Amino acid sequence: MNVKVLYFAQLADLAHKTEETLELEDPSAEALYNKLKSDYSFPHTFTQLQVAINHQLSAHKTPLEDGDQIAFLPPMTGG
Amino acid sequence: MNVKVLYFAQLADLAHKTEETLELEDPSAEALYNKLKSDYSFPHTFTQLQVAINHQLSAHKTPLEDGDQIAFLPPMTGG
Amino acid sequence: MKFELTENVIEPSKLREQMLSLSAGAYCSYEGWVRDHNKGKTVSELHYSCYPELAPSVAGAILAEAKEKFKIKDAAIVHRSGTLQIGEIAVWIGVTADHRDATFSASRYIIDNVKFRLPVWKKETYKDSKSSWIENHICG
Amino acid sequence: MKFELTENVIEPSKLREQMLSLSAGAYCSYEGWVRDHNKGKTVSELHYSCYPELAPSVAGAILAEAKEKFKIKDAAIVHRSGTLQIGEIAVWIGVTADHRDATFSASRYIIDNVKFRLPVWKKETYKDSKSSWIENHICG
Repeated sequence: MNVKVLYFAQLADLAHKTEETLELEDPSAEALYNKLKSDYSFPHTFTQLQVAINHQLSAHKTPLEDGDQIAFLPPMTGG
Repeated sequence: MNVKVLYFAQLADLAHKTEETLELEDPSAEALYNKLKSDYSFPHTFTQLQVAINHQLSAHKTPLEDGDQIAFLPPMTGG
Repeated sequence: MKFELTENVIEPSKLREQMLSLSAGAYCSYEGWVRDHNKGKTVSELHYSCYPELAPSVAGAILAEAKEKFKIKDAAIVHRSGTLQIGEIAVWIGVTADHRDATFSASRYIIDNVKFRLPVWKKETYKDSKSSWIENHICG
Repeated sequence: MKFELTENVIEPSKLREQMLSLSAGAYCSYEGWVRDHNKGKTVSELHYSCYPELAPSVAGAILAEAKEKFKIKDAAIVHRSGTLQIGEIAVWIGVTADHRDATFSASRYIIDNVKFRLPVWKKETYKDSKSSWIENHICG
Protein backbone atom coordinates (compact mmCIF):
# COMPACT_ATOMS: atom_id res chain seq x y z
CA MET A 1 0.00 0.00 0.00
CA ASN A 2 1.01 3.64 -0.48
CA VAL A 3 1.06 6.15 2.34
CA LYS A 4 1.86 9.86 2.13
CA VAL A 5 4.00 11.12 5.02
CA LEU A 6 3.81 14.81 5.98
CA TYR A 7 6.73 16.48 7.75
CA PHE A 8 6.59 19.59 9.91
CA ALA A 9 9.07 21.78 11.76
CA GLN A 10 12.26 20.00 12.79
CA LEU A 11 11.23 16.79 11.00
CA ALA A 12 10.83 18.66 7.70
CA ASP A 13 14.26 20.25 8.20
CA LEU A 14 15.89 16.87 8.89
CA ALA A 15 14.10 15.05 6.06
CA HIS A 16 14.75 17.97 3.69
CA LYS A 17 11.17 17.67 2.45
CA THR A 18 7.65 18.44 3.61
CA GLU A 19 6.07 15.25 2.27
CA GLU A 20 6.78 12.02 0.43
CA THR A 21 4.83 8.95 -0.63
CA LEU A 22 6.15 5.61 0.56
CA GLU A 23 5.22 2.05 -0.30
CA LEU A 24 4.67 0.00 2.85
CA GLU A 25 3.87 -3.57 3.71
CA ASP A 26 3.56 -3.16 7.48
CA PRO A 27 0.48 -1.09 8.55
CA SER A 28 2.13 -0.11 11.84
CA ALA A 29 2.73 3.64 12.29
CA GLU A 30 5.42 2.82 14.81
CA ALA A 31 7.35 0.65 12.36
CA LEU A 32 7.10 3.39 9.73
CA TYR A 33 8.31 6.04 12.16
CA ASN A 34 11.23 3.97 13.35
CA LYS A 35 12.39 3.50 9.76
CA LEU A 36 12.11 7.27 9.13
CA LYS A 37 13.83 8.04 12.43
CA SER A 38 16.74 5.87 11.33
CA ASP A 39 16.83 7.30 7.77
CA TYR A 40 16.60 10.96 8.77
CA SER A 41 18.02 10.95 12.30
CA PHE A 42 14.81 12.21 13.87
CA PRO A 43 15.50 12.92 17.56
CA HIS A 44 12.15 11.87 19.05
CA THR A 45 11.03 8.45 20.11
CA PHE A 46 7.67 7.33 18.70
CA THR A 47 5.85 7.88 21.99
CA GLN A 48 7.10 11.46 22.22
CA LEU A 49 5.11 12.28 19.10
CA GLN A 50 1.46 12.60 18.30
CA VAL A 51 0.13 10.89 15.20
CA ALA A 52 -2.30 12.45 12.72
CA ILE A 53 -3.90 10.29 10.06
CA ASN A 54 -5.80 12.05 7.29
CA HIS A 55 -5.54 15.32 9.23
CA GLN A 56 -7.05 13.93 12.42
CA LEU A 57 -5.25 13.14 15.64
CA SER A 58 -5.20 9.34 15.91
CA ALA A 59 -4.19 6.66 18.35
CA HIS A 60 -0.60 5.50 17.98
CA LYS A 61 -1.79 1.95 17.25
CA THR A 62 -4.20 2.85 14.45
CA PRO A 63 -3.25 0.61 11.47
CA LEU A 64 -2.42 2.46 8.27
CA GLU A 65 -4.48 1.94 5.15
CA ASP A 66 -3.71 2.44 1.50
CA GLY A 67 -3.92 6.11 0.54
CA ASP A 68 -3.61 7.42 4.11
CA GLN A 69 -1.77 10.62 4.87
CA ILE A 70 0.19 10.39 8.08
CA ALA A 71 2.06 13.02 10.08
CA PHE A 72 4.28 12.55 13.13
CA LEU A 73 3.95 15.64 15.31
CA PRO A 74 6.71 16.78 17.67
CA PRO A 75 5.59 18.49 20.91
CA MET A 76 3.80 21.68 19.90
CA THR A 77 5.37 25.02 20.70
CA GLY A 78 2.89 27.63 19.49
CA GLY A 79 1.76 30.75 21.27
CA MET B 1 -13.46 74.67 64.21
CA ASN B 2 -14.58 74.49 60.59
CA VAL B 3 -14.61 71.31 58.56
CA LYS B 4 -15.51 70.88 54.91
CA VAL B 5 -17.57 67.76 54.21
CA LEU B 6 -17.47 66.24 50.71
CA TYR B 7 -20.37 64.11 49.46
CA PHE B 8 -20.24 61.48 46.73
CA ALA B 9 -22.72 59.25 44.97
CA GLN B 10 -25.80 58.39 47.02
CA LEU B 11 -24.74 60.69 49.85
CA ALA B 12 -24.54 63.67 47.47
CA ASP B 13 -28.01 62.80 46.13
CA LEU B 14 -29.48 62.59 49.65
CA ALA B 15 -27.74 65.73 50.92
CA HIS B 16 -28.62 67.60 47.70
CA LYS B 17 -25.08 68.99 47.65
CA THR B 18 -21.55 67.86 46.93
CA GLU B 19 -19.92 69.75 49.78
CA GLU B 20 -20.59 72.02 52.70
CA THR B 21 -18.59 73.63 55.49
CA LEU B 22 -19.74 72.95 59.03
CA GLU B 23 -18.75 74.41 62.37
CA LEU B 24 -17.97 71.67 64.88
CA GLU B 25 -17.03 71.41 68.52
CA ASP B 26 -16.54 67.64 68.69
CA PRO B 27 -13.49 66.40 66.69
CA SER B 28 -15.03 62.90 66.30
CA ALA B 29 -15.73 61.85 62.71
CA GLU B 30 -18.29 59.38 64.01
CA ALA B 31 -20.25 62.09 65.84
CA LEU B 32 -20.20 64.23 62.70
CA TYR B 33 -21.39 61.36 60.53
CA ASN B 34 -24.20 60.43 62.88
CA LYS B 35 -25.49 64.00 62.81
CA LEU B 36 -25.37 64.02 59.00
CA LYS B 37 -26.99 60.58 58.82
CA SER B 38 -29.85 61.91 60.91
CA ASP B 39 -30.13 65.19 58.93
CA TYR B 40 -30.00 63.61 55.47
CA SER B 41 -31.25 60.05 56.09
CA PHE B 42 -28.03 58.44 54.96
CA PRO B 43 -28.59 54.68 54.89
CA HIS B 44 -25.14 53.51 56.01
CA THR B 45 -23.85 53.05 59.52
CA PHE B 46 -20.52 54.75 60.27
CA THR B 47 -18.57 51.48 60.17
CA GLN B 48 -19.92 50.63 56.72
CA LEU B 49 -18.11 53.66 55.33
CA GLN B 50 -14.50 54.53 54.74
CA VAL B 51 -13.25 57.90 55.88
CA ALA B 52 -11.00 60.18 53.86
CA ILE B 53 -9.44 63.21 55.51
CA ASN B 54 -7.74 65.74 53.26
CA HIS B 55 -8.01 63.29 50.34
CA GLN B 56 -6.31 60.42 52.16
CA LEU B 57 -7.94 57.30 53.51
CA SER B 58 -7.85 57.64 57.29
CA ALA B 59 -8.66 55.64 60.38
CA HIS B 60 -12.22 56.06 61.62
CA LYS B 61 -10.94 57.36 64.96
CA THR B 62 -8.70 60.10 63.55
CA PRO B 63 -9.70 63.36 65.31
CA LEU B 64 -10.73 66.19 63.00
CA GLU B 65 -8.81 69.43 62.95
CA ASP B 66 -9.76 72.92 61.90
CA GLY B 67 -9.72 73.28 58.12
CA ASP B 68 -9.90 69.55 57.41
CA GLN B 69 -11.80 68.20 54.43
CA ILE B 70 -13.62 65.01 55.27
CA ALA B 71 -15.47 62.54 53.06
CA PHE B 72 -17.54 59.53 54.08
CA LEU B 73 -17.24 56.91 51.36
CA PRO B 74 -19.93 54.28 50.71
CA PRO B 75 -18.73 50.86 49.51
CA MET B 76 -17.09 51.39 46.11
CA THR B 77 -18.74 50.05 43.01
CA GLY B 78 -16.43 50.92 40.15
CA GLY B 79 -15.33 48.72 37.28
CA MET C 1 2.59 52.47 35.40
CA LYS C 2 -0.29 54.74 34.64
CA PHE C 3 -3.69 55.66 36.03
CA GLU C 4 -6.28 57.88 34.47
CA LEU C 5 -9.82 58.84 35.37
CA THR C 6 -11.48 60.26 32.28
CA GLU C 7 -14.78 61.73 31.15
CA ASN C 8 -13.92 60.81 27.55
CA VAL C 9 -14.57 57.58 25.67
CA ILE C 10 -11.78 55.09 26.42
CA GLU C 11 -9.80 54.09 23.32
CA PRO C 12 -8.18 50.70 23.92
CA SER C 13 -6.06 50.71 20.77
CA LYS C 14 -4.31 53.91 21.87
CA LEU C 15 -3.81 52.59 25.38
CA ARG C 16 -2.46 49.31 24.03
CA GLU C 17 0.10 51.22 21.94
CA GLN C 18 1.48 52.79 25.09
CA MET C 19 2.17 49.31 26.48
CA LEU C 20 4.22 48.05 23.51
CA SER C 21 7.66 46.72 24.43
CA LEU C 22 10.16 44.66 22.44
CA SER C 23 11.26 42.88 25.58
CA ALA C 24 7.78 41.83 26.74
CA GLY C 25 6.41 38.46 25.59
CA ALA C 26 2.91 38.66 26.99
CA TYR C 27 0.15 41.26 27.09
CA CYS C 28 -3.21 40.88 28.80
CA SER C 29 -5.93 43.47 28.76
CA TYR C 30 -9.30 43.57 30.44
CA GLU C 31 -12.26 45.81 29.67
CA GLY C 32 -15.47 46.26 31.61
CA TRP C 33 -18.31 47.13 29.24
CA VAL C 34 -21.63 48.81 30.05
CA ARG C 35 -24.19 46.04 29.58
CA ASP C 36 -27.76 46.57 28.43
CA HIS C 37 -29.09 44.60 31.40
CA ASN C 38 -28.41 43.89 35.06
CA LYS C 39 -30.34 41.68 37.45
CA GLY C 40 -33.14 41.29 34.93
CA LYS C 41 -33.59 45.01 34.36
CA THR C 42 -32.99 46.80 31.06
CA VAL C 43 -30.27 49.39 31.60
CA SER C 44 -30.36 52.53 29.47
CA GLU C 45 -27.29 54.34 30.81
CA LEU C 46 -24.74 54.39 33.59
CA HIS C 47 -23.28 57.18 35.67
CA TYR C 48 -20.02 57.03 37.61
CA SER C 49 -19.52 59.41 40.52
CA CYS C 50 -15.91 59.56 41.59
CA TYR C 51 -13.53 61.18 44.03
CA PRO C 52 -10.79 62.49 41.75
CA GLU C 53 -8.50 63.77 44.53
CA LEU C 54 -8.36 60.33 46.19
CA ALA C 55 -8.45 57.99 43.18
CA PRO C 56 -4.83 58.42 42.00
CA SER C 57 -3.28 57.39 45.31
CA VAL C 58 -5.55 54.33 45.56
CA ALA C 59 -4.82 53.31 41.95
CA GLY C 60 -1.11 53.91 42.51
CA ALA C 61 -1.18 51.60 45.52
CA ILE C 62 -2.99 48.87 43.56
CA LEU C 63 -0.47 49.11 40.69
CA ALA C 64 2.49 49.04 43.07
CA GLU C 65 1.07 45.98 44.83
CA ALA C 66 0.61 44.21 41.48
CA LYS C 67 4.18 45.02 40.51
CA GLU C 68 5.46 43.68 43.82
CA LYS C 69 3.37 40.50 43.78
CA PHE C 70 3.78 39.50 40.13
CA LYS C 71 6.69 39.58 37.69
CA ILE C 72 5.28 42.21 35.37
CA LYS C 73 6.89 44.90 33.27
CA ASP C 74 4.13 47.46 33.16
CA ALA C 75 0.50 47.91 34.15
CA ALA C 76 -2.13 50.57 33.61
CA ILE C 77 -5.64 51.42 34.75
CA VAL C 78 -8.07 53.79 33.02
CA HIS C 79 -11.53 54.35 34.52
CA ARG C 80 -14.39 56.39 33.11
CA SER C 81 -16.33 58.96 35.05
CA GLY C 82 -19.57 60.75 34.19
CA THR C 83 -22.35 59.33 32.05
CA LEU C 84 -21.79 56.27 29.87
CA GLN C 85 -23.89 54.73 27.15
CA ILE C 86 -24.49 51.00 26.67
CA GLY C 87 -21.49 49.33 25.04
CA GLU C 88 -18.97 51.91 26.25
CA ILE C 89 -15.88 50.90 28.21
CA ALA C 90 -16.19 51.57 31.95
CA VAL C 91 -12.72 50.41 32.87
CA TRP C 92 -9.61 49.30 30.97
CA ILE C 93 -6.66 47.39 32.45
CA GLY C 94 -3.46 46.51 30.57
CA VAL C 95 -0.49 44.46 31.77
CA THR C 96 2.75 43.37 30.09
CA ALA C 97 5.27 40.79 31.30
CA ASP C 98 7.82 38.28 30.09
CA HIS C 99 5.37 35.44 30.51
CA ARG C 100 1.62 34.98 30.40
CA ASP C 101 1.15 33.79 33.94
CA ALA C 102 2.08 37.16 35.44
CA THR C 103 -0.10 39.11 33.00
CA PHE C 104 -3.20 37.11 33.90
CA SER C 105 -2.56 37.13 37.65
CA ALA C 106 -1.77 40.84 37.74
CA SER C 107 -4.72 41.84 35.52
CA ARG C 108 -7.03 39.88 37.75
CA TYR C 109 -5.53 41.34 40.91
CA ILE C 110 -5.83 44.86 39.55
CA ILE C 111 -9.44 44.66 38.37
CA ASP C 112 -10.57 42.93 41.58
CA ASN C 113 -8.99 45.67 43.66
CA VAL C 114 -10.18 48.49 41.40
CA LYS C 115 -13.75 47.30 41.92
CA PHE C 116 -13.50 47.28 45.69
CA ARG C 117 -11.03 50.07 46.42
CA LEU C 118 -11.11 52.75 43.72
CA PRO C 119 -13.39 55.59 44.95
CA VAL C 120 -15.91 55.30 42.14
CA TRP C 121 -19.64 54.65 42.45
CA LYS C 122 -21.99 53.34 39.81
CA LYS C 123 -25.56 54.49 39.26
CA GLU C 124 -27.70 52.63 36.76
CA THR C 125 -30.60 54.22 34.92
CA TYR C 126 -33.23 51.79 33.71
CA LYS C 127 -35.58 51.80 30.77
CA ASP C 128 -38.44 52.97 33.03
CA SER C 129 -36.27 56.06 33.85
CA LYS C 130 -35.77 55.00 37.44
CA SER C 131 -32.19 54.90 38.59
CA SER C 132 -30.30 53.45 41.49
CA TRP C 133 -26.86 53.43 43.04
CA ILE C 134 -25.48 49.92 42.91
CA GLU C 135 -25.35 48.62 46.47
CA ASN C 136 -23.28 45.53 46.25
CA HIS C 137 -20.94 44.37 43.60
CA ILE C 138 -22.28 42.17 40.90
CA CYS C 139 -18.88 41.13 39.60
CA GLY C 140 -18.79 42.01 35.94
CA MET D 1 -16.34 31.36 18.04
CA LYS D 2 -13.59 31.85 15.55
CA PHE D 3 -10.17 30.45 14.71
CA GLU D 4 -7.73 31.75 12.15
CA LEU D 5 -4.19 30.83 11.19
CA THR D 6 -2.72 33.72 9.25
CA GLU D 7 0.47 34.74 7.48
CA ASN D 8 -0.50 38.40 7.87
CA VAL D 9 0.18 40.77 10.74
CA ILE D 10 -2.48 40.33 13.44
CA GLU D 11 -4.55 43.47 14.03
CA PRO D 12 -6.01 43.34 17.54
CA SER D 13 -8.26 46.37 17.14
CA LYS D 14 -10.08 44.71 14.22
CA LEU D 15 -10.38 41.44 16.09
CA ARG D 16 -11.68 43.23 19.18
CA GLU D 17 -14.39 44.90 17.10
CA GLN D 18 -15.68 41.50 16.08
CA MET D 19 -16.18 40.64 19.75
CA LEU D 20 -18.31 43.70 20.64
CA SER D 21 -21.64 42.88 22.23
CA LEU D 22 -24.17 45.06 24.05
CA SER D 23 -25.06 42.20 26.36
CA ALA D 24 -21.49 41.36 27.43
CA GLY D 25 -20.06 43.06 30.50
CA ALA D 26 -16.50 41.79 30.37
CA TYR D 27 -13.84 41.37 27.70
CA CYS D 28 -10.40 39.87 28.22
CA SER D 29 -7.78 39.60 25.52
CA TYR D 30 -4.35 38.05 25.54
CA GLU D 31 -1.50 38.59 23.08
CA GLY D 32 1.76 36.72 22.78
CA TRP D 33 4.47 39.03 21.45
CA VAL D 34 7.75 38.09 19.78
CA ARG D 35 10.37 39.08 22.32
CA ASP D 36 13.88 40.27 21.47
CA HIS D 37 15.41 37.70 23.81
CA ASN D 38 14.91 34.17 25.11
CA LYS D 39 17.02 32.22 27.58
CA GLY D 40 19.72 34.86 27.47
CA LYS D 41 20.02 34.87 23.67
CA THR D 42 19.20 37.82 21.43
CA VAL D 43 16.41 36.78 19.08
CA SER D 44 16.30 38.40 15.64
CA GLU D 45 13.24 36.68 14.20
CA LEU D 46 10.80 33.84 14.69
CA HIS D 47 9.33 31.30 12.32
CA TYR D 48 6.16 29.29 12.91
CA SER D 49 5.69 26.04 11.03
CA CYS D 50 2.13 24.81 11.19
CA TYR D 51 -0.20 22.06 10.08
CA PRO D 52 -3.09 24.00 8.54
CA GLU D 53 -5.31 20.98 7.83
CA LEU D 54 -5.23 19.88 11.46
CA ALA D 55 -5.18 23.20 13.33
CA PRO D 56 -8.88 24.19 12.87
CA SER D 57 -10.23 21.01 14.46
CA VAL D 58 -7.84 21.33 17.42
CA ALA D 59 -8.69 25.02 17.89
CA GLY D 60 -12.40 24.24 17.55
CA ALA D 61 -12.12 21.64 20.29
CA ILE D 62 -10.30 24.07 22.61
CA LEU D 63 -12.93 26.77 22.04
CA ALA D 64 -15.78 24.31 22.59
CA GLU D 65 -14.18 23.11 25.84
CA ALA D 66 -13.79 26.71 27.05
CA LYS D 67 -17.44 27.41 26.26
CA GLU D 68 -18.53 24.31 28.13
CA LYS D 69 -16.32 24.92 31.19
CA PHE D 70 -16.85 28.67 31.63
CA LYS D 71 -19.87 30.95 31.30
CA ILE D 72 -18.64 32.89 28.28
CA LYS D 73 -20.45 34.47 25.37
CA ASP D 74 -17.78 34.29 22.70
CA ALA D 75 -14.14 33.37 22.26
CA ALA D 76 -11.65 33.58 19.42
CA ILE D 77 -8.11 32.46 18.61
CA VAL D 78 -5.84 33.87 15.90
CA HIS D 79 -2.34 32.44 15.44
CA ARG D 80 0.39 33.62 13.08
CA SER D 81 2.30 31.36 10.74
CA GLY D 82 5.43 32.05 8.71
CA THR D 83 8.17 34.49 9.65
CA LEU D 84 7.62 37.10 12.38
CA GLN D 85 9.66 40.11 13.39
CA ILE D 86 10.37 41.18 16.96
CA GLY D 87 7.38 42.94 18.48
CA GLU D 88 4.82 41.26 16.25
CA ILE D 89 1.86 39.36 17.67
CA ALA D 90 2.30 35.58 17.58
CA VAL D 91 -1.09 34.73 19.02
CA TRP D 92 -4.23 36.65 19.95
CA ILE D 93 -7.05 35.40 22.19
CA GLY D 94 -10.28 37.25 22.90
CA VAL D 95 -13.11 36.29 25.25
CA THR D 96 -16.39 37.99 26.20
CA ALA D 97 -18.75 37.10 29.05
CA ASP D 98 -21.26 38.60 31.44
CA HIS D 99 -18.68 38.72 34.22
CA ARG D 100 -14.94 39.05 34.49
CA ASP D 101 -14.26 35.75 36.19
CA ALA D 102 -15.27 33.71 33.14
CA THR D 103 -13.26 35.90 30.75
CA PHE D 104 -10.05 35.42 32.72
CA SER D 105 -10.54 31.70 33.31
CA ALA D 106 -11.45 31.01 29.69
CA SER D 107 -8.64 33.15 28.23
CA ARG D 108 -6.16 31.35 30.42
CA TYR D 109 -7.58 27.94 29.53
CA ILE D 110 -7.48 28.74 25.82
CA ILE D 111 -3.92 30.09 25.68
CA ASP D 112 -2.60 27.22 27.84
CA ASN D 113 -4.18 24.70 25.53
CA VAL D 114 -3.18 26.52 22.35
CA LYS D 115 0.42 26.32 23.45
CA PHE D 116 0.36 22.60 24.08
CA ARG D 117 -2.18 21.34 21.54
CA LEU D 118 -2.32 23.59 18.47
CA PRO D 119 -0.09 22.02 15.75
CA VAL D 120 2.31 24.94 15.49
CA TRP D 121 6.08 24.86 16.01
CA LYS D 122 8.35 27.77 16.81
CA LYS D 123 11.85 28.25 15.42
CA GLU D 124 13.95 31.08 16.78
CA THR D 125 16.71 32.75 14.81
CA TYR D 126 19.39 34.43 16.90
CA LYS D 127 21.59 37.43 16.35
CA ASP D 128 24.48 35.11 15.43
CA SER D 129 22.26 33.73 12.60
CA LYS D 130 21.93 30.33 14.19
CA SER D 131 18.43 29.08 14.63
CA SER D 132 16.72 26.37 16.61
CA TRP D 133 13.34 24.75 17.00
CA ILE D 134 12.09 25.36 20.51
CA GLU D 135 12.16 22.05 22.37
CA ASN D 136 10.15 22.68 25.46
CA HIS D 137 7.77 25.38 26.31
CA ILE D 138 9.09 28.41 28.05
CA CYS D 139 5.68 29.71 28.99
CA GLY D 140 5.42 33.19 27.55
